[in-house]
Amino acid sequence: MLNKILFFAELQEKIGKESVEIDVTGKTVKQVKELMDSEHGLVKVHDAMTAINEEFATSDMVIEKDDVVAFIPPVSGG
Amino acid sequence: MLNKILFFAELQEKIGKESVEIDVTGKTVKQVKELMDSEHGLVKVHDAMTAINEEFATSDMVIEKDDVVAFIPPVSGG
Amino acid sequence: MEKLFQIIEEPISIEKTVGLVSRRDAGAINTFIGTVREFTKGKRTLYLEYQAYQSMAEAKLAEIGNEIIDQWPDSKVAITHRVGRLDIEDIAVVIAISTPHRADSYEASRYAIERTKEIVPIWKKEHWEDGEEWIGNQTETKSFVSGKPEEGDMC
Amino acid sequence: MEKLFQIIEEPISIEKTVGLVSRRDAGAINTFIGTVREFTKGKRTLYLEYQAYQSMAEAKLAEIGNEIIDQWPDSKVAITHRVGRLDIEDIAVVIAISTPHRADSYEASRYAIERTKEIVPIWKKEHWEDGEEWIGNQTETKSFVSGKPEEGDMC
Repeated sequence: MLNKILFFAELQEKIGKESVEIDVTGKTVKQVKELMDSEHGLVKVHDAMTAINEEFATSDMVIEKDDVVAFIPPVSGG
Repeated sequence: MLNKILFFAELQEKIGKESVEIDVTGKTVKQVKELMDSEHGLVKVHDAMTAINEEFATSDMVIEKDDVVAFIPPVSGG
Repeated sequence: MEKLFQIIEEPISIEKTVGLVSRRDAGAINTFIGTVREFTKGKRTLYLEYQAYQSMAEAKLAEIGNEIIDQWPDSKVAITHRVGRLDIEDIAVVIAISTPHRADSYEASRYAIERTKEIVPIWKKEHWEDGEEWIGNQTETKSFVSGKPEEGDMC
Repeated sequence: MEKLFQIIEEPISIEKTVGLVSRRDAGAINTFIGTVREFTKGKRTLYLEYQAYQSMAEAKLAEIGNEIIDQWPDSKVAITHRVGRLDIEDIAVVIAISTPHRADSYEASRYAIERTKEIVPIWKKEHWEDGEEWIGNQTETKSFVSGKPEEGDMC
């Protein structure tokens, strides 16, 4: 039941890795963010959007089995 | 006292050459156009703008010695 | 055959990107090229580092392409964004849009770069003489929320 | 060193034209590429023939460049127009404008192509299966008068 969680930009630097694998199935996006904050000190995760399987997600969406979760800090491409 | 007169696009095809050398010093642009119409049957010269030494000219401007006159049909570059 | 929407690490070929949208029934191709500027608000940039969530970024670029086809049905779009280290004057992004008539090519191109800056998961880190920073809301981009308006709060 | 404003007979290099305006203090380069379209108002074009009053055309392109610097002071402009026989999809004109910020590059580029179509002495002749015609007022260009408003009537 492990989910892949992806980090980019400053979140990636802060946590020191590109991804982690943890079980967050059944949790809401909001709950996963709180977990990142409390467990990994990732305060800035609250400024990030979240993508589930490469689609932007709202905070009340629930993570399902095998879902890939990515935190998307404010983008600055172009 | 010859002036060079340049023709482009359909005017050039109509008159059959890129330029002629005639003396139009002292004439206005309007008079030169009328000359082109009466002498060479260049009716469409009246739809063209005129450039004197590569600058657009008004119909009352007078051609001076050594001036190069060009008739500029409606442009269609780009 | 190159992809219409892609994230690459190598220098971007403008001709190649334009070639992807050139066609017999287009008379106009507008191209936007984003380059690395040396000075931003008086501060000197040494170089930039771009990072992307590649698969999602390419999907979002393709989504922008679809949005453009919806609004300008007779257009063809290609967008290539580079990642990795970029020096001053290097090309970060090339957008090419062909349309039968020119007004549409300008409007669609402008739309494409604005949307790219809003919704595509790409980040740049500025490196200065006295520091470095990942750029986001704090400086250049607008409110993040506009990226994907949906019911409920975004996060 | 290529000229910023030129009329040439050979195929236009987009990269080269863009290279003329690329610089360390520009972050945006807008490029407009005009290509030969096969169908215009349902009529099939076989090929085009462009003719220019070369010296005056280059002077007028440079004049447009100056108009742009007046309105967008921090821009750099290059315009190359091709003459001679052009086939479908060939590039007739490339306009490249670099500015520090992107909005200006779009506006200045749009201005450049509109002015080019108004005041630069270049003509195109369309060749169809059943005929040919020099294109001017009758189809594409707007009232000629706007090209150079001066006192008195234009002629």
